[in-house]
Amino acid sequence: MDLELSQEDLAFRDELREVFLGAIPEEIRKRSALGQITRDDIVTSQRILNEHGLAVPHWPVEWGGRDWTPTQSHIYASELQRNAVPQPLAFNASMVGPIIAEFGSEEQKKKFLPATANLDIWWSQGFSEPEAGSDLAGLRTTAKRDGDHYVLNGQKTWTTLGQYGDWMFVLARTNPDAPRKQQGLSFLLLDLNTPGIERRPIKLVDGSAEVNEFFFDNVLIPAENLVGEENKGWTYAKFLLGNERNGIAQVGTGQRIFADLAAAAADLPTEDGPLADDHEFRAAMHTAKTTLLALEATQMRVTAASENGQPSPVSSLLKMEGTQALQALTKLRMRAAGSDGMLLDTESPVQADEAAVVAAAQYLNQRKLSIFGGSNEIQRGVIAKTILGL
Amino acid sequence: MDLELSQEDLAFRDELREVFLGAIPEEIRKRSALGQITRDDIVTSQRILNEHGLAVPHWPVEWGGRDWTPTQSHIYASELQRNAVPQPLAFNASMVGPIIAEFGSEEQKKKFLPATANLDIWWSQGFSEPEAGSDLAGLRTTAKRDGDHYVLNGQKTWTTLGQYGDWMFVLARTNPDAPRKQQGLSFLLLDLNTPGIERRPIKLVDGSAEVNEFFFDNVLIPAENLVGEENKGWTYAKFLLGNERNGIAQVGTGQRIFADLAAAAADLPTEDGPLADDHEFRAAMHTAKTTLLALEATQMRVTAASENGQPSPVSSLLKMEGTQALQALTKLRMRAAGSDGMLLDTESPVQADEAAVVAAAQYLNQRKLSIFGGSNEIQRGVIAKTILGL
Amino acid sequence: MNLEFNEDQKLLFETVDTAVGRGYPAGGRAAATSSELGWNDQVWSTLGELGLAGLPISADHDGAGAGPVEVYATLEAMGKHAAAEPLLDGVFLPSWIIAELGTDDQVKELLPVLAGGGTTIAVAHSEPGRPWGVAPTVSAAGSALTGVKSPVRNADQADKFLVTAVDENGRTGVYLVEATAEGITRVDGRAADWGHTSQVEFAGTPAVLLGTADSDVAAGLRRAFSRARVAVTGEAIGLMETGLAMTVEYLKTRKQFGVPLAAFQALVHRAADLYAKVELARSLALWATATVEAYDNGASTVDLDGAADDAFVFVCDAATATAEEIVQLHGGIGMTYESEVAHHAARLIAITESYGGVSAARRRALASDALLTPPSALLNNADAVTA
Amino acid sequence: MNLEFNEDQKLLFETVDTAVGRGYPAGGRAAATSSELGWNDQVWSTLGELGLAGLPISADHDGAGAGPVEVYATLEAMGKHAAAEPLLDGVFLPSWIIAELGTDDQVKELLPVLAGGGTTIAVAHSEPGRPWGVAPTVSAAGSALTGVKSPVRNADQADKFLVTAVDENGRTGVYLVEATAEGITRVDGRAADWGHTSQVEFAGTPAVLLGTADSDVAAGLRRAFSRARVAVTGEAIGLMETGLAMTVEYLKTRKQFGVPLAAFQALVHRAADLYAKVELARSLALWATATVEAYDNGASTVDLDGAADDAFVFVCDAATATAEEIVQLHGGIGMTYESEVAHHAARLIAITESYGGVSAARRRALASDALLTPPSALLNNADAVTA
Repeated sequence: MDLELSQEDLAFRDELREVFLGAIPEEIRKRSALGQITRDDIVTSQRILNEHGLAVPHWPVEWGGRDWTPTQSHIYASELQRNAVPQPLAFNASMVGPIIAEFGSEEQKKKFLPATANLDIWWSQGFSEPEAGSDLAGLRTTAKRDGDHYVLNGQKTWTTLGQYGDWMFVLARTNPDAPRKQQGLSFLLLDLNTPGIERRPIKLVDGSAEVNEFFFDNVLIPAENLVGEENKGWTYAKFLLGNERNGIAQVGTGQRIFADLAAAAADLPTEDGPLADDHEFRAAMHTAKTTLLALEATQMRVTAASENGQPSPVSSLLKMEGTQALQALTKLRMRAAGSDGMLLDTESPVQADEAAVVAAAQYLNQRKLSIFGGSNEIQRGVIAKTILGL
Repeated sequence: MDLELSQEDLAFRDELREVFLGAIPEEIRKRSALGQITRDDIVTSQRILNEHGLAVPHWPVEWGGRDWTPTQSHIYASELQRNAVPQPLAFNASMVGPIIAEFGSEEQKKKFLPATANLDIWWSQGFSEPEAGSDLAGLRTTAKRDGDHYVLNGQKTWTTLGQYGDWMFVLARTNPDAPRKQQGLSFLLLDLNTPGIERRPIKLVDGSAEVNEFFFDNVLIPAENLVGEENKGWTYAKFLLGNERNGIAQVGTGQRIFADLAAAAADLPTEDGPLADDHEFRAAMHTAKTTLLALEATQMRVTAASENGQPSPVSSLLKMEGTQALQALTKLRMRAAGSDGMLLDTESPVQADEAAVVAAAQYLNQRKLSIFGGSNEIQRGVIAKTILGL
Repeated sequence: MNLEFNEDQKLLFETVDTAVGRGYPAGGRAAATSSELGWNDQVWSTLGELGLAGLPISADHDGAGAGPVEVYATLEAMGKHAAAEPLLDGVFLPSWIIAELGTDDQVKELLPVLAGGGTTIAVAHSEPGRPWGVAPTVSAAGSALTGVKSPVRNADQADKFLVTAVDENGRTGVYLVEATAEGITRVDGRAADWGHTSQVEFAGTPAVLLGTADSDVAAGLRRAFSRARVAVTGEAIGLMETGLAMTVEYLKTRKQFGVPLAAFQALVHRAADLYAKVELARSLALWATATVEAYDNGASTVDLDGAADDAFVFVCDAATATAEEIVQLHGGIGMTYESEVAHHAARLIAITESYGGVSAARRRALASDALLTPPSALLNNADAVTA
Repeated sequence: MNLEFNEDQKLLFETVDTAVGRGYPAGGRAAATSSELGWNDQVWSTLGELGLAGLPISADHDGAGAGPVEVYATLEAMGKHAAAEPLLDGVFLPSWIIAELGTDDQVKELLPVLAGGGTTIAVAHSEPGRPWGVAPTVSAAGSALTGVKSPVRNADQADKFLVTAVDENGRTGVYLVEATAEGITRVDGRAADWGHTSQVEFAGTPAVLLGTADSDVAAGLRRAFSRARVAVTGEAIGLMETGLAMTVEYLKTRKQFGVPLAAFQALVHRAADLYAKVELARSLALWATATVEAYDNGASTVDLDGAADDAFVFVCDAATATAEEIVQLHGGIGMTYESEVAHHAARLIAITESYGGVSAARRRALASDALLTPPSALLNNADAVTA
């Protein structure tokens, strides 16, 4: 066993930090830490990373990938999170990019991959539907082949940051008669400027407007925008699931929130002295600390398994437990902020500390962590089935 | 609303206390509080109670009942628990007694009820079977009518205190061809001195030997010992379920444990002073305290509903939540005892405090609370179905 | 020994339930809080017509002279609909503070106006980055206030403010300020539950001391806030009950994998646990309400502030768990501004940070000498005998 | 960056697993603890033959000179079978104390004997009603001990005792006592996990001070017990893993209402949560083990005692939850002395009260200045940069 990064890995980490802290503007990282990042922040950050070869390191080398070791990938994810660098847009870097690189045609690769890496195209995800959330394969949006086009009809929802989307990758039913619902789905690329598309923001109760729904009324998709084979879309979508395990537990994010909160607690007063001396707070921080240590150690075990070319079953718990640890921290942050979290959306700035002002809304917003991207209930089912054989 | 007992109820309570504290020997109550009660303690205690008309107050008046108001019944259960008086044997007082009184023949009543009230007969419960625990109606023990007798074959288990049993009330299958498994069961009274019975103690992991299993090999039960009608046994067994709600949450027991623990904590040392000043302990005690208050208030609501002649749906949560509160207190007691709970069953007395010595074993023993008598999983199902309509 | 509503209290609950329910169909809270007022004008008028503004104000001052049970019943009914009308914060709470601390003249002048309905007084005690239980930083020099209060709920509609401040001698007092007085700068925003909320800054603002310089301000404020903590548990119970009911309904109707969610036992058992949690919380809220009533009836052994802290902590813990669980069991839908359950969750969370918040209440409860006294819900049955 | 066993460590684990498993079929722990010895003689001999008694003892003293990872691997394998052999309490722990505090002569005399197997030394530190972290009440007047120690595990079989006591100058020391020395009264019983345990009373019992009067006894004991706390997490992980596996198997095979328990999603989801809990605990136990290894390799920044407390608390909390859940999911069967899972639960609970117990460990962790330092599992990657 070894609790140190090697000299090579340390040097690798320091190179990353040089870009993350030197090239990414500080105000972007600050807004990111407060959960107040803008579209332009994401674009700026990703283009800087891309310029340094750090936007899509896990893609094939010919399209910008770096062929890193699992340890290097782990360090990369961790350092992005710790330093509050906006992560390369997941829909581009972790989802549609790898799928096009793996299953797309040469034309598609050339047309889309460089623009996707540089966020010249902002991709949105067209998977979930109102009646097909946890049960994704139950989706109803149809894409009927008609000559050189597919005709898209239906509805997608929970499209995170869809308001900025230039293109969407859509999972749609091309064969409604397939014997199993997982069959008969295709993976299509849709220019969101095509006529027949209606886009509506969904406001969340914390006040954010980051998710959207899309309505399709006879929208024409050129047949050349089919990825891979028709009716094989489920296979490609599932390819994503096992694809990206690094950073899934967001341990680096947890470490950053812990550090911010610990620093703030020295100055936050209670009736009996600084919050840092409050027993309930200290007990909760101890639970958070040991949980983060356990998650990081779990991530190390998963990484080691990857080095050995084996998937680790443990990885499936990282999403669930990592999510819960982050939610516990946002709750702690809310409690630390107290009533200062109960005045926001003001026209002018207020006297209360900025991190406190957003704390309660952030807490509400982060309830999504255990719902989106495979709810914790789905994760429990996966663990029970694939690991425990139940 | 009113948070006081009326003068009448106070006088009633004080009368009870006179018997509980004056007539029941102190050493019996002390052993009871330590979970170290003997068979003789139970018999002695019940006979004293019976002598004072306090063993079977909820039976019909002609058989020793007192026709109390729900409030009086509530006070009775609460005072028994608070004062660590061994409760009248539930199998006698709360189970077979009420069933015979309600459904038995005159001969059965005369023969059994006075002896049952006075614990001259020690009854055991013959319901659960190895393959029929939570699924009681799935029981397989058969009682085949043969002339003037039923011939009993099969097995019963989890028979609490069955080692002392003189008689057993048995639920057995008299009609194996009934269309539903709940049909075809009969309620029979079995003299445990009948030939063909084998009785085996089941030792529990805490060291107690309070449960037993019984094997029946062509055991003859006189037909006159059938209670009510043949094949109606399920109805009678179910009659028990709604019959006894007073004291089900064991709030009085919880109050007593809380009081003992609070008193002990003043003297129990930690590295940093008395346990009573320890923050983790105080936080856990606060949770216990507010939960006990909430349970007692819930019990008051159920009692009020009974006064109005209505069943309260809330009663179904008392078993589950009361159980969990008691288990939390036994865990706290174990933590307070620390390593002193790790030396027991010694030949000679040891220096450690008696309550501490038994604390860890008691904790293990009390895990049964959420399993026996309808597990908490069963309770959740009942709440979901009967209250929430799920 | 009784924790039930009497017939009049039941009728009161039903009346408020009906009146508020009419103004709060689906989406009602979102509509109310996004309006200019911050609440539903129609409902507010109806509540006024029903005389509810004067509910706990004594009959001598044109109120109904009702007790804490009536307050609880009213707030539970409002909570059921996640109603936003400022009955507690804008009327009841200031009326309690005025009754505790005001001079006879002030009481006679102010309470009838509050009881008449149509006016609200915003209580401005919280300060940015400042614990609830310490002296304010707002200063009262002569009769002029200077400093910042935040958050102040419904400050934008209030006719007056009750402001805690420290005078030249270091004494904390409560000061009455007209909303139109000079030197007031308001920064308006919203709470996490979308209720209108502001930062209010005073710069030499004219103010009048409530009561006299020798009032026991600390004890009076503590009692008034204890009443508010108990009262708001009623609102929380109403919110939790409806939140649970909506969740149960969702489990019955929403399908995934071709079957209703109610077919998934893991979810059903969690709903059962949630039901148990809500009912226990209701029991403790009712008990605390009865405790306040006993206090008002002169019961000498009652620890009003302790009971309020105990109930507030227990109910807030249940409220947090309920808010999280009703959202989680709804999935993404439960996160949206359009959904009812999300507003119930947000309001429940805001309640947990009201009146100093649950963490401070727990600190007080754990520091209390009474913590290790064995619990007894009944006042005259507290002597638990141990073997 | 690596928390994996190397090939030798894997082999060690498998060897111990096989050797112990052979002696521990179903009912193995009950049989072993109810025997005269208190453990399985055959397994004990095998472990001795494999040289495991000397595992962490340096090669200079006839041991294997292995590190904490080997200790962890051995104990996890023993935990898998709920084995009762006193490798940790009767050999490893005394060897660490002797290595920390003994004079060169004592070390040379005692460690080879321990490494040879076949002998055990019982560590007698706990006293009735006395916190772990305060000075003992047993007195050492001259070289004679007087006072009571309890509980002392496997005292009935020990050849020697290591006893903490306070001398005439108020200095705490560790004293070596022969089990056959005069003035010893033993009251034998059992722990909640059925391991043999005794109260040991000394009355003017001859004893020899371990080390010299100026040894830093407090620090030496703290380190030795920290090693024990980390080592026992290995046993706990083994117990939890098997407890979970038995529970999963039970859910698959046991039928109620005509279907296997695995058809009830509420139970299945709880098993999944339990799995996650066990794996997180395993990760932290492995991390603490690696931390001890780094300490032994001279890493200057390592907080050995802090890491031991953190891991012990986390693993004990998981152990308690696991013990409760594996019993509950088994129902009545899980309560019986005959069932495997009950013994796993009982042993897990006993572990949580070992070496001062989880409550005291949590108190130390919460009082630590390091508590609010941001966590980093990697020693040279701790500087979390904040925006």
